[in-house]
Amino acid sequence: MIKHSLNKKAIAARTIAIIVAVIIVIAVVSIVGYYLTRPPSPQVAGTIKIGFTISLTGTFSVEGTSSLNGIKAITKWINDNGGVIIQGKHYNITFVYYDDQSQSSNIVPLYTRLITQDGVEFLLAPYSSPLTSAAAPLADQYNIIMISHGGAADSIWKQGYKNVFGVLTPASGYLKPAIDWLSVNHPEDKLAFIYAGDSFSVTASKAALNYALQKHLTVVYNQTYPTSATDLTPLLQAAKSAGADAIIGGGHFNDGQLIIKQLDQIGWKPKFICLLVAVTEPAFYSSLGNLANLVCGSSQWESSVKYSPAVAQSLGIEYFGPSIQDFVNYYKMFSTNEPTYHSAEAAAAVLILVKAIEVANSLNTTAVRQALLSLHIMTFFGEYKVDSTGIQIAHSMLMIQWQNGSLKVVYPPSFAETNVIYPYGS
Amino acid sequence: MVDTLLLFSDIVYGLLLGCIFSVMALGLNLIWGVIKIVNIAHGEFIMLGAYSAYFLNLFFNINPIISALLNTIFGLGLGLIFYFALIHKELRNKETITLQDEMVTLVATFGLSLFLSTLALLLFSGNSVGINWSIGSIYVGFLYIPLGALYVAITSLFIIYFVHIFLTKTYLGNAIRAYSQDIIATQLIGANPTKIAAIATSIGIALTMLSGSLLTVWIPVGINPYMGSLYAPISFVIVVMGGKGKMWGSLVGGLIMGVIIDTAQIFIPPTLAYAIAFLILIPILLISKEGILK
Amino acid sequence: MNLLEALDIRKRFGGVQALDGVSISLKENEILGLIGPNGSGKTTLLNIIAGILKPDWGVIKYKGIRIDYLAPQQIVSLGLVKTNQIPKPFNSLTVKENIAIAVMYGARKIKNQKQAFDEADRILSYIRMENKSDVLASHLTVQEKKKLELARALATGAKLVLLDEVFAGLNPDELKENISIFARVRDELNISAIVVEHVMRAIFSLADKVVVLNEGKKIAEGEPSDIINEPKVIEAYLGIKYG
Amino acid sequence: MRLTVSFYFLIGILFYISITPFIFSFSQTTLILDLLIFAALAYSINFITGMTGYVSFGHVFFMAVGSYTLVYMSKVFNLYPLFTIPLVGLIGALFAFVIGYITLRFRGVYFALSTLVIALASYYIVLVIPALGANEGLIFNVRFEPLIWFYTIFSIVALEAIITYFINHSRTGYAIRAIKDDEDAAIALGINSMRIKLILFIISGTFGALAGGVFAWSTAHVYPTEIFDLQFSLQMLAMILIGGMGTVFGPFIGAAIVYLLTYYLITILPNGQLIIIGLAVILVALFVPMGIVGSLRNKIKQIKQVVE
Repeated sequence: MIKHSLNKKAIAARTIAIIVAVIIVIAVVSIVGYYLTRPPSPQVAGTIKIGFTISLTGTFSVEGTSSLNGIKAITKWINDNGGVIIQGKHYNITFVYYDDQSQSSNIVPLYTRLITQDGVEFLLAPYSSPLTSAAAPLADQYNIIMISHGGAADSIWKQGYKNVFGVLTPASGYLKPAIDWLSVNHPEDKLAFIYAGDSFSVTASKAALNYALQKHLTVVYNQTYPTSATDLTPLLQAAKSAGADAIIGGGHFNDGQLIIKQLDQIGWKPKFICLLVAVTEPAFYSSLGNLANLVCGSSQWESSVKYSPAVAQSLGIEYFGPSIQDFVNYYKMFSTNEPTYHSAEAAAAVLILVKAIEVANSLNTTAVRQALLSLHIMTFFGEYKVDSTGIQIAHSMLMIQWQNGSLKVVYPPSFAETNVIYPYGS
Repeated sequence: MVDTLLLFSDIVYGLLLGCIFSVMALGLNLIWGVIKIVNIAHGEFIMLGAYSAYFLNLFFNINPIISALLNTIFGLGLGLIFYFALIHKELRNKETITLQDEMVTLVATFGLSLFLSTLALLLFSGNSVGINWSIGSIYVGFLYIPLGALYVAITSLFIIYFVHIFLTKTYLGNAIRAYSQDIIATQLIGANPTKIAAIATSIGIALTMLSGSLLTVWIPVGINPYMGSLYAPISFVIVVMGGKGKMWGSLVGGLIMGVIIDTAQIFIPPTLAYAIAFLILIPILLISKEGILK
Repeated sequence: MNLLEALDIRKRFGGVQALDGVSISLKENEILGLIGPNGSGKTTLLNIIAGILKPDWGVIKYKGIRIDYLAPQQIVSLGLVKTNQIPKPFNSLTVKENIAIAVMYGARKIKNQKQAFDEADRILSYIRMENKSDVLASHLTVQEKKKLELARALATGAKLVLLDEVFAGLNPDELKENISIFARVRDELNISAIVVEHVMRAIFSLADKVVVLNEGKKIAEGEPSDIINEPKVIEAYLGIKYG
Repeated sequence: MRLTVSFYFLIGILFYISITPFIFSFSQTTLILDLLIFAALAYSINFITGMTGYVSFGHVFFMAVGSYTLVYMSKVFNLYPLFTIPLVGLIGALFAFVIGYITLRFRGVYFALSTLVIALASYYIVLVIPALGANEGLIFNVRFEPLIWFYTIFSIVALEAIITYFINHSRTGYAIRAIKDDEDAAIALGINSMRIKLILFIISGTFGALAGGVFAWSTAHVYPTEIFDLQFSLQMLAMILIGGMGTVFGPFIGAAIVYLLTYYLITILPNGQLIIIGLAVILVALFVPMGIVGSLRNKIKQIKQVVE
């Protein structure tokens, strides 16, 4: 009896020992495996390290993911085509990024980490104006060049930062094509401006409002809503009862959808709708379906736009980087979707940085800054030229419209594929 | 003239919205009024209800009103877990709840709110989603009323009435009301206080999740992990306004809140409308902690 | 001059007239017993005198000063303190610290901590609780908590103590001990008291004068031995417990 | 007042922190800077919530007040940010006085809810004030001076810790503990609880504003959705709960735990720290209500009793 129980105890002890041993072995193997299979340390000579945060979760996750894929695509293209040439040597581009969860409170800690611990040599700004505003001061504090690709608010370039450069048209120019089109084709339409309260949307909409007044259009309603708004019916009701024919404004992806859905709920079909940001996303059409048809938006870029070496030559400037088709092909390696303008502007930021490094022929911040200030070139994204504050002045904005499930460039006429269909709901 | 029409239509929308606010506050009120515990994670249960409605719609194409009923079942289960995991320890064998007990549960439910909203963020990502339930509108005189919102408002009123009948006409309802007055009295009428507290809590959570489902009709793309931080404070203000433990107070408070939020936006920027809706709590508390509705 | 004078005190809670024009007065070094059936307004009257509730009507003077509009902590500073029916010790502090706080605040406001703790020690020995000095108040028995409640009231240096059922729920031995402690303290410290009590033995062995309340009205006042034979009292107070 | 061992221990730790910029690398120093900002916030909420048990869900409000004051004064009057610090404290104190005067009348959950709605509402109000940059916030271009930031926030934390020590060991400290245990009983013993609470709330608001000011200074901007983020409030609360409410070392330990968790998880599992913190808060509230420092202190007391 005693022996039996001893035996039992011994078996139990042995079992435990085996289990413990297995756990230890698994742990050791996985740790060793982790270190062995880890990508080689990015500190290999002959690379240039670019750091940024991007929104892969949270409010800006749709735009952020498109941007990230754009960066991945262009980086691969650059490295496949000889990399960056400095003093005759070829350098590859590598990048370090973190998910900022669309929260501005994450920006400072993550960028500080990129700069002080990951040792990045150049920075890309995060997606969206508020996050870019939070990141921008660090560029000057640590004296590192930062290229903005998704922060369009004009205020970013009014702080006197030396090291922050934009590749995209600033917010104040976003809705200009829409106003231009209306003033030519439907000057009798009464306008309602309804837009999100973040700095980008406010700047874009206010600039458009002033421009509309300059063009002698009638504005009957003007109101902002909080970015977290979940019910816009009171504003839409008010705009409707003010007699508006056209709605201009919006903000980002979520509230753009909200406006269209709630317009339907209150049974109002304005004649013309032009919104910021949201409209260009394929998800805008897929989630709204027929309601999205004939909604206009503004875009920094579409793959159907024709920027090419020939066009560049006609303007007397240099063309740099892949053709639009090349970029789209590379983009498809990283995503099943078509590239959006967020993809293109993020990619353009890397491309412009590379060009500036090559022109400066150095990684030195001052030299690259000088190059960025003096460059005037065309890429697949369009023209690049900044003024002395670093704000973009040469790139042009497009107006686009959903027409039977496909996104068409409809304005300005020189780049348009087709004409605007008017009114909405027809 | 246009302005009166606008005001009138916003009042109508406000009342429709207010019906959902009422159900939303009802769950909080039941827990607060009966077991004297304020559930800081209230907003997160609304969020869970909304996500549950979203997924039920996505996978089984169930509309928000039907999913509200299913949510009630989930809510009863979650409510029991909630009670026994977080609340029971503080209430067990106690005849009265001291301020210290109240603070412990306040902090514990606050931890839960942080936990649930972050878990939702990691599981569902932070991107807002919504339910596409377009069943059109009806045109009444001069104003379109979305049918979805109308059905939801009617459902809400029916639920509030049902809860009222439950609390006043059934044995269990009477036991719950007895518990809210005096825990010892519950024992005198032969009921087990723990059972009563657990049932009341789980009904409260069920109502909360149900309201999350109904809310999705109003927020076509507003379902996200953070939504609780907007709707919880609104619910707190409603319960304080109507008086805790007064179920019909939630109805009146909810309707007032809906009308304030929607009509104030005619006169002031929407952001200030929300500021007013929140700050109204302070004068109410200065007047009376039992609410301003007699 | 009367130490305390409360004139025509009225208080209404919702639909209930808790106090309906009650007047009482108290001389220095006098003990007033306040009795009456449940809900007769005894505790309400104590709370109003201590400033915890505000009267709807009436004037209260302590040492000739009007106190009916003062906050409770100001009334304590003048030397009038009330004990709680259910003892409310500071549970996370020790017995000695509980008493020291009363010394440091209360009516005496002794700023020096060492002096305050010495005084607390003295009071502890007074109530014969020296051995419990460093025990957390939450670990005390009900009887000890009641003693602590009394000790804390005395430690404030008050000249008038309002005792709300400090003798209720004790067994005969404990009762005897508490009564003797209080009697001794009263003589040595020269303090006055209003004693609200169900336990008649306590009232009759301590009180110089008894006031009987019923339904918010004063129905009798006088020497304890006279009161017990008053027909009105017996009528209102059939549920009386003797001993 | 007799100084105890813990006081010399505190001074020792503070001295060590004060020389870290000379011991550690630059990037490590920036981490300690961030940690000190967390600690300053934890000490700040400790004065009211930790000491009196009045749970404030809206403490982020004071942080925002400080940030806006510092940036606004530096930008509009072109002052060197350090010189605006006294004003930042003053404005914080002023707001704390007004808000405390109203809300400290409410007990328990009512106080917690009123602080919450004030923080939420002020966010919505700031969004429509153009002078404060409305939705855009304020950006200002300041020099990069990590050492000055470090020593400013260090002085704030040191001051907070020392004030906490002296309050806890003073006569008022006993009154505060009495209020936390049973406010009515405290009042009945002649403690002017409203005055004590208000003073603590003002101290709390002042330091909250100072911490917010340095935060804005070191990040060179104040942006409304960031600075009014309720997550800050909740993390401050979590720090003192985990560390130990009302204690001298608790806020620092809590801040270090929350900060390190945040720091290590932000790149691996973003926001994962909040799940852990949420769970920790639940467990601490239910099972270790005194937090780490409080429980340790009790253990030491018990051990002492056994040994003696």
